[in-house]
Amino acid sequence: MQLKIHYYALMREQAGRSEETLETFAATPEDLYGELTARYGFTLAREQLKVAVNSEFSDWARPLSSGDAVVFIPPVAGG
Amino acid sequence: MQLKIHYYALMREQAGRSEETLETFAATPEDLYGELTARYGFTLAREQLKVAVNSEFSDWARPLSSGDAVVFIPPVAGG
Amino acid sequence: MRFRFTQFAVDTYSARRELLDLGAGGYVSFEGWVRDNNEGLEVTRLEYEAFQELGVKEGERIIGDALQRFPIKHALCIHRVGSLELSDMAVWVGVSSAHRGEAFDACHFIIDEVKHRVPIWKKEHYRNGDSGWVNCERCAGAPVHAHEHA
Amino acid sequence: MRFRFTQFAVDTYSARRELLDLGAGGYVSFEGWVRDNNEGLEVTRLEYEAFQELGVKEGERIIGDALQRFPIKHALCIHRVGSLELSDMAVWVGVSSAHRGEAFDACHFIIDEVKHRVPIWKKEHYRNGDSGWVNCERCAGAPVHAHEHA
Repeated sequence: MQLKIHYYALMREQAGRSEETLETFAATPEDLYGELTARYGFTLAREQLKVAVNSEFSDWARPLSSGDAVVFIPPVAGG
Repeated sequence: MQLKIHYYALMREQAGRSEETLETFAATPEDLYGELTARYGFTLAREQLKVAVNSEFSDWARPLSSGDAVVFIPPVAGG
Repeated sequence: MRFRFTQFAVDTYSARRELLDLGAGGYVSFEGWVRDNNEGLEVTRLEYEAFQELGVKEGERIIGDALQRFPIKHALCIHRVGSLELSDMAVWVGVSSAHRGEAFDACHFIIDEVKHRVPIWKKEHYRNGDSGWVNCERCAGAPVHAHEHA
Repeated sequence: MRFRFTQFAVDTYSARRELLDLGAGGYVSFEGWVRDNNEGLEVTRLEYEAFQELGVKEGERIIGDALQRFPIKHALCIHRVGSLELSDMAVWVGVSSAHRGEAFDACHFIIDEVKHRVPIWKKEHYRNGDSGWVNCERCAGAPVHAHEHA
């Protein structure tokens, strides 16, 4: 299954890229975060993040489909 | 004793003037307001007003001196 | 002076600049606009009149009170006098502070106090031809608007 | 859109005009400014980064929430992204309403919600050469600033 991942802020720096297209067997955002943390060494715990799929907030257990765009959302700090 | 009176807003309209210099025996602002109400028919009760002497809020029982400037202050409505 | 009257449109651009502070992270401003209605009557324009000599003193005291009461950096209030049209700005208040909560609280405090304490009067002109001094004619028990008929 | 991002200085003059309403008697605006310090560190500049596609949706929902919750006329929020200097405006919120209390409450509500819900991140650069993503590096338990040393 092919997914599109965008990285922002601290996670962009830790991943060393702002986006990538990924071949993965991750069934959910939760699985995907585990896989990517193993690869990039993200320091943020899953509990500190939110996740968006196709530009809308999503559940961590939502099944992913090929072509989905996933964004992990670190703690925000607007304003 | 000579006093200077300034009138504002509704009281200016009811007195038909914005200021005047007055010869009076009124000993206090309270006396003065009675005297002027008899002359101009002010519709505001004394309890609705504040009074200023020499551009500072004053007590109604403060003794007036010759040359004092008196302003009666109708209910305000700024903003 | 941190409280002023003006006969002309308030220059909010310049006023805001007076509140800039490298330590300020929040800035709140309030503007009072001339509304087209009040208590069920259609308003067409307003006149503001002030006892300015006392007004600036009392206004300064209000700003001083706000600076004591809230941990803010700067505060300023400018009130218009004269004839105003619909949507014109009647009063402007600006507050800067390190954190936003205090700026909101202080700005709200200042406009509330100004409306209650500063000797300013507002005459409303209505579409039906009447006019009246707000807070005066009605609470005075005088024949409402009657003497003002054109 | 009642929530927008901009790469350039916020044009508050135009933004305010969008809130004009003949029935509005009160207008409250909030500006977030870049402060020269945060939690004891001297800040020299900031970078803001946003997930804009989701950000504008969530921002719109916040404005919608405010319009439902408070009897206001109009509300608008504009957030800057990119590199900002000290005293630059990072965010602007404006609200108009018939009466002032609601404008204060709604404006305060909107900025609080924006800070908590909209996917925007802020990287602070400090005088000592360090830098860090606010809310991230420290609460992540990661070596604070360490990987950011110049």
